[in-house]
Amino acid sequence: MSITSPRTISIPVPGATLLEVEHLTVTFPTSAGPVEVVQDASFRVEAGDTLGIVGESGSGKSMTSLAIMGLLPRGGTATGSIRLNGHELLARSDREMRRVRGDKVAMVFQDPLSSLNPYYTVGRQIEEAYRAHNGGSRKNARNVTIEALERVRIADASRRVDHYPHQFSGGMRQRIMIAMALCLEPDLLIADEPTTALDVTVQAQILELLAELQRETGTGMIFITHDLAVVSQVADDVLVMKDGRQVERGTAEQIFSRPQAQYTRALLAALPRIDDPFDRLKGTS
Amino acid sequence: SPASDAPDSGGDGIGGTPTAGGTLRVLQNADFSHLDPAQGFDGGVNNFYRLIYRTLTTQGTGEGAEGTEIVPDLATDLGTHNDDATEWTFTLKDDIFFEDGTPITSADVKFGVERALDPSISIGSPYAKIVLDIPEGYEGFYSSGPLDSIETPDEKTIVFHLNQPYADFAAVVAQAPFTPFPADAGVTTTSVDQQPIASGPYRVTEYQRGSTLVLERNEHWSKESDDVRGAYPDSYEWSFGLDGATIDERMIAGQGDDRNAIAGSVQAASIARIQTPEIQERTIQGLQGCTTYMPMNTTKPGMDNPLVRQAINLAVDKQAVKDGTGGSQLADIATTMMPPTVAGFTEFDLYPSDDFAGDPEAAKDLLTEAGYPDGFSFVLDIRNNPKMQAQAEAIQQSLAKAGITVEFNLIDSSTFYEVIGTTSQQHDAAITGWCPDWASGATFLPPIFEGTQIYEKGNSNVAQLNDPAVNARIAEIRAMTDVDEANAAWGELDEQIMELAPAVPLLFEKAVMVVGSNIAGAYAHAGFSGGIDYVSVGLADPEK
Amino acid sequence: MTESILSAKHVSKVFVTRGDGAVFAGTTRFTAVDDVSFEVPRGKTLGIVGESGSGKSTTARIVAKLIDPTEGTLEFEGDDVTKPSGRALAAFRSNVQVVFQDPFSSLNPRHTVEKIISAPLDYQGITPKQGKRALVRELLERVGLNADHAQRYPGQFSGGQAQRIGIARALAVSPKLVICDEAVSALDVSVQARVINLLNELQAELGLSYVFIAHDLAVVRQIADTVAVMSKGRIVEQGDRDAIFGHPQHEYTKTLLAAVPQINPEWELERVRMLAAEGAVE
Amino acid sequence: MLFYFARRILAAIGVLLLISLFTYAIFFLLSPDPAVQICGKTCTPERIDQIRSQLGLDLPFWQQYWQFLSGIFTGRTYGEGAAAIQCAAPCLGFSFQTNEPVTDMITTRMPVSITVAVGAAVLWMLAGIGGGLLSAVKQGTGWDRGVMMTALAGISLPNYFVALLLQYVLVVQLRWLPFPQSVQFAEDPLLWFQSYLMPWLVLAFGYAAMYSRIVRTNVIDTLGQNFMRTARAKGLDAPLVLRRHALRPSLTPVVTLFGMDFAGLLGGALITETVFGLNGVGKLTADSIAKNDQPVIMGVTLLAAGLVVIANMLVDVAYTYLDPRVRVKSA
Amino acid sequence: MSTVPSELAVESEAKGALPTGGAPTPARRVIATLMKSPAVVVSVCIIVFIALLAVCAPLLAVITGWGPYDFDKSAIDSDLGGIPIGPLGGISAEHWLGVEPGNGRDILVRVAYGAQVSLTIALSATLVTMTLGVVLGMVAGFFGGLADQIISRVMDFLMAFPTLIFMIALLSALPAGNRPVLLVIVLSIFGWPYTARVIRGQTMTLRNSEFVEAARASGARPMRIAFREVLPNLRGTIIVLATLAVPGYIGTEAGLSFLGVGVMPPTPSWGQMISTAVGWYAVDPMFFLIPGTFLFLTVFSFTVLGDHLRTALDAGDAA
Ligand SMILES: Nc1ncnc2c1ncn2[C@@H]1O[C@H](COP(=O)(O)OP(=O)(O)OP(=O)(O)O)[C@@H](O)[C@H]1O
Ligand SMILES: Nc1ncnc2c1ncn2[C@@H]1O[C@H](COP(=O)(O)OP(=O)(O)OP(=O)(O)O)[C@@H](O)[C@H]1O
Ligand SMILES: [Mg+2]
Ligand SMILES: [Mg+2]
Repeated sequence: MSITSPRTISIPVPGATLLEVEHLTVTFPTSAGPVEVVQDASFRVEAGDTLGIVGESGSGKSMTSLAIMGLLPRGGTATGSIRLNGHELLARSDREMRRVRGDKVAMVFQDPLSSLNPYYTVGRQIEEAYRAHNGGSRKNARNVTIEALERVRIADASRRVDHYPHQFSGGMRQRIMIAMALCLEPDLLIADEPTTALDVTVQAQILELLAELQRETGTGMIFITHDLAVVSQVADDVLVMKDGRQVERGTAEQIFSRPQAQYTRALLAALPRIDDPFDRLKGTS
Repeated sequence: SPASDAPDSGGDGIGGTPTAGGTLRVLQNADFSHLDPAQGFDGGVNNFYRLIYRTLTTQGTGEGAEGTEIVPDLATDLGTHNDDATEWTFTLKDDIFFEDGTPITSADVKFGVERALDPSISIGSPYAKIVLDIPEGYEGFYSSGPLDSIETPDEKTIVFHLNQPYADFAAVVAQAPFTPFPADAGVTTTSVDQQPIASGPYRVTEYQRGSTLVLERNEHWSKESDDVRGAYPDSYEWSFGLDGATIDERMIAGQGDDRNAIAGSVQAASIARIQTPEIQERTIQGLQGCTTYMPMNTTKPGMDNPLVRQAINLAVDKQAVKDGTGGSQLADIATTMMPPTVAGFTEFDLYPSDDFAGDPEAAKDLLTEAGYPDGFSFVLDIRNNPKMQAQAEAIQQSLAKAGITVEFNLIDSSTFYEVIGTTSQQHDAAITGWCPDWASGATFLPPIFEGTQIYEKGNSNVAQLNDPAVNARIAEIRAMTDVDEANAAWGELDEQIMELAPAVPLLFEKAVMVVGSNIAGAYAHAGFSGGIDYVSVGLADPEK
Repeated sequence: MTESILSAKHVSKVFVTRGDGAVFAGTTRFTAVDDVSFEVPRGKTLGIVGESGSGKSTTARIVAKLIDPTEGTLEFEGDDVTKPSGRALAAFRSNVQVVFQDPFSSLNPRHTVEKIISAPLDYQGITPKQGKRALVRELLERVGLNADHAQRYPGQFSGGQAQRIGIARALAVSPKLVICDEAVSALDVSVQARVINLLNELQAELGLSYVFIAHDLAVVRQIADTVAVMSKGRIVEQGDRDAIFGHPQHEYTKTLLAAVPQINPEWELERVRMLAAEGAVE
Repeated sequence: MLFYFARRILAAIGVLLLISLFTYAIFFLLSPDPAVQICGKTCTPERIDQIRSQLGLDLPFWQQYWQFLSGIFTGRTYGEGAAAIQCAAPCLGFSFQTNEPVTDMITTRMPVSITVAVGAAVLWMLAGIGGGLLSAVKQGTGWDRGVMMTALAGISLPNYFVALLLQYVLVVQLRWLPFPQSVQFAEDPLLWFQSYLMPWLVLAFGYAAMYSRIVRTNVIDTLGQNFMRTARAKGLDAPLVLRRHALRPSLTPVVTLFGMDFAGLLGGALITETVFGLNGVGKLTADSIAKNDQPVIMGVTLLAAGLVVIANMLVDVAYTYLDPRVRVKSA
Repeated sequence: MSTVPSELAVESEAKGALPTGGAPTPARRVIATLMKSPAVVVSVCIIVFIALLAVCAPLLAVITGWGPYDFDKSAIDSDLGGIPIGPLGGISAEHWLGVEPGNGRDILVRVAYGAQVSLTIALSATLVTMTLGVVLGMVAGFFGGLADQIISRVMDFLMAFPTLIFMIALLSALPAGNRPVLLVIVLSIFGWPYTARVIRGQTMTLRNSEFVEAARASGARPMRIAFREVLPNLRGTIIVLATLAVPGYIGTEAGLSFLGVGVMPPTPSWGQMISTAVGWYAVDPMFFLIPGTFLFLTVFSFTVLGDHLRTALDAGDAA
């Protein structure tokens, strides 16, 4: 089975609600009492659509996505409701979540170097993920892997599969993480700052790749970044976060053309601009 | 009297006469120093040599004086000598063989002595070097060839020419360096230490230094030719390198093969554990036949004053020293230099105190008289071993009461004798011991108090006593050809020397041994530092 | 005023790396900076842009005299400082200061802010007229921080505040040239803007010159007067800011500029209008 | 890679040479005159001089050191003529106290030390890794605290103390075990096992304590790594995640330690062998030190150093296979 | 020209006051954290108790009426090999922890004086190794190059050495002299590389950190960078290493004394007491257990403290 052949059974109906998050709160116990790093976040992702989450560093973007995966760091607890295709995820045990992870939801983690096991070749790590859900022979898995690597523009993929993570550059590692998620063909893909380590040129290619994937498989996507410009290009809906709170939510157009929250406006205003050094808003402030 | 404290453990030793056969096991802490009789020179190894070697004469068997008596072995008698005792003739018995079956001849005895004179190995008993008439520069058989002063007119006769009259020569030929070796069997200086050639009832079949030593019967030894050795077991097996406390525990437990085992003296710590009737039945005791004493370096300032030395003699709490050594079961208090096992022993106590606890007041008075009203201090050389440290600490404590400060100079066990035997390195005093090479004052007092025997290195007159009167008296006694007269004279000399107080006699230490329940014929041999006589011991029932 | 305060001529840097202390390990040579020449006009800002690994930091470190160039010469105010004497180096240090990329890692976490800011004075044996303490307070206020924070430790500040402490330290010895190596890259867009603002103010006030390094083209566009574009150790294009951004000549500069993601200009316009309308209402 | 090995070996030889030189120099300067020791109780100064010249002890330091070194490769002869003593290569010296070549003394004792070391190593690796893993996976529970307390005790209790305590309880009081004896396996397998059991336990206790702490830290560290999160995100089984992704990174650093420790033990478990009266290299060392048998002390010191150096080398090489990051760097 | 929107300025200023609270002097906080753990409290109590015991040893001698070297013949049975009279090794009102067999010296007083010796040696050795290790480790890590090569090779060499064997051989070959000083020297010679190695590694990381670069750019000379910029950042490491070194040296000292090459009698030290007790372990186990227990408790407490300190400091640094 080739990666490009879509699995018809799992193609979600475009526009159907894939993920529904309501009143999500993530709490960590600290020496100074429990801290809510995500407070009362609610949003939904439709099949084939992309939700962009923006916000400053530490605003709880990663924690929100980890809560969906059921992979919060030790001590973290999530309350509220997370429904995938209508099924509640928060109530599930780790064992049950295991069937969701990788199969239904895949994630591209923020820090690509540390997210790959340095002791195994990248090929092995991707194969492992593929075979955990699709079974099949190692040979087939390997072919799928090479194909996925080629799709993320890793040159000489058939040779590179046998290399170890540290032998790749930061940008390549990030692409390897994306390749791993791609070959899983999930219903929902969560990409946590997947392009931060990339050159602007490669970034553009990857963004195109993700869009293509969505078109083909109808995958829903959560795209986390702090780069407003990037989010404006990929997202259908945008969620703005600050200090764990959800500041504003809306379609991309709404957020960028008619921002309501002070914070969103300030953020947009502070954006350095390549096209015009003399900020057009100067007069207004 | 302190010496008579020695308990009597019955005539023929424990468990009656052994039955021939079986394997006797020996648990031992340290390996034997040398299997080469030219090199080994201590009670333990001399005891062992009798199992594999024979000499012209040897010590007897039995407790007390019976054991230290010199009796014929390879020779038919104790030798005959010319008028001034400078020429001694011995005749060999018949039926005496080496382990390969070749008969032992007078030439083999001669070769044995010549070999032992090689400087590279002559570190054992020194008497051959001292009394034989050896030309200047003679360096043993390998370097200098045969020695003219030993003649072998025929295969059975051997004649020794001495450089001085020596009434006790029969005891000298009992010393290990007089062991015969086949002159033409490729024996070298070092070969014997690895692979001995047996002349006694056993031969070495397995030897791993520091671990095990196995003896099996020497088929060519004939019981008829030997009046001394019982040689009951078929084999002996030594285990070396065992911790002292472990040996004691094993002997006390006496399980399994340990029923057929013997070992050396128990440690002080184990004394309390062997008081049960069951173990007491398996316990034997005997004096080691040595004296533990503290020589004082009479050449050091302060110590050169006899009053100071006498004060120290008065102040030492010998009871505390005894306790530190393991109490009454392991030591008797010494007031004389010569131990009671030496012929001519005379008892006296020139520096008495209540319960031997020392008399600090009297000592203080003497010190004041000597010009040290504010006390005195000296450095004591001691050996890095727990027993000696305990003794030294007891001395330190008791002298402190008399205002005498003792500082220790702790010397590693291995170099202790080297240091105190080097006149330039020794300090004011030391704790050491001396054992006679045979039961005569001749091998006791001169080596440790004769002024002419002070050497720069390898010195045993640690007190460095060089008293003209003592020196003269030693020379006189030595010239006596009547052994009994000489013995009595040594006893008197002991008292004469102690008046000068060159040393503090501390203890006559004892050996206390627990043997396995199947052991028979074990007794403490006074000639071998109180060790169990190996040639008389055996198993009660070899089948067990 | 086009007189240049600093000029670099044909500067190259070759790194020779050896395998871990090995006896026979071969060495590899890597040219990080290759024949680079540029000038920094007095009172102006030279921006250096380029992808990661293109040699920007190495150039900065050469210019700050933290490493020696393999080839080429450096002139500061007309004096050759390629191989300065001890005294000349000390003088150079008091005229040229560096603001580092990561605000926290460039501040010793075990030192108080006061100690950090006054360190260059101590190191150079300078005693300010008004006293060290007063100078530190003055500098803190100048960079917009509370002067009472002098006894705090870097860990007690936010990234933007910490970066300003770094700037205050650079200003302590009254330098003429400040080298900013990715001085704002680690900061949030909002804080970034504030720091840039501060740098601009200081330039206007004190006539400082900057070498401003960044990989973010937009940031450079905001602050630089002239821009140099680096790629693979070389300067592929340099010139006036507007010329570079408006009419890039070199292929590399063009792809770089083209790939920068941008927000839909329609939306932008709409927003500007909306905000303007709101402002009118207020 | 070949270069790498060659370099490693050269460096190891260099360290060994240095150690031998250092050891030799120390003993040369500090030890009592062996000639005096050989000479014995009744000795004359002339005799000492004679022994000195015979054994080459009167030669300058470098010459003596050179003789010693070359002896290791070519063997050497002490003295001359009939009294000459042969010491075959590899000659680590000759003990004049026991009249035996040091090499022979060591080789006859080596089997005991190997038995002690191997048995202890098996035990401590099992206990150390098992304990550490258990503790890490059950972090914060009673299991964790129990294991870590035991480990702390193991670190804090001097091994001679444990050894004696064990002997007192198991042998003297309870009589569960006999006193250890140097028997060979073939002679009496049960007694062999009983004799070595206590030494194994004593050594293993100390090392397992250390290893379990290290393993625990490593595993916890690894579990917190982002790649563990990735592995879970793939939907892998929990045991598989642990086995495949956590174990190898956690245990690889232990290899370094193990090499050193095991080599150190092969060079003789000084205290344990002494307490239990096992005639291994450690006991030989202790005895030789007590007797100040200088050539033997030097021999075992060199042997022990050599083993550690070789182990280090092997560990380094093994590391290049175990950790891909190191492997590629050195290639 | 201003590009700073005022709202943002206000907001971030307000929250930027004390965002992390990660002050580098968390001493009080570290202590507070530590004191929450009962294990640490117990350990500290034990250490304080042992230290008091050591300091008050002479006082104890006065109270009990027994000096460390005083024999008490009445407390032992000369006819039974000098074994203490009475149960549990002669524990009585007269001798609270019993007496030594063979001479009747008071064990409590000797344990107290032994604590003095053991602690003094361990603390001195720690001080020396820490100083040596920190200075040499810093020089190697900071200056690199030849200095690093030399120091690293010396460290490799010393660490490849069979330390215990060599220490024993060295100590037994050396003249007795002042044993405690000798012990400190020998322990230090072989001990410093373990400190230096860690310090070197950390220094190498710190050397490449930007604040060191910043100091260089500010005109600091290498020595000042090393001592003013780098050293303060090693503080936590040094404290932890020191806390863990103390029990190590106490143990080693005891081991060497046990093997008969440590402190010389009659001076008491724990290892030496245990060594003497070895022969008596079956007859008078208390003689062996008491100093052994003191040794164990001390080492245990220091290790627990060091462990927790490390965790607390790690957490402090991470905050
Ligand atoms: N294990 C934890 N315990 C307590 N607080 C935590 C823990 N992990 C993260 N946090 C806190 O949760 C908040 C949100 O973190 P998160 O990683 O979601 O931020 P983010 O928006 O992804 O930021 P970035 O853009 O830097 O990745 C932060 O303030 C962080 O300090
Ligand atoms: N000390 C060094 N030894 C060897 N190579 C070095 C050294 N320092 C830098 N390099 C190399 O020189 C090249 C240029 O590095 P530099 O730090 O100048 O890049 P940069 O443009 O600042 O990149 P970035 O934007 O990622 O900071 C890089 O490939 C780097 O690996
Ligand atoms: Mg994040
Ligand atoms: Mg850079």
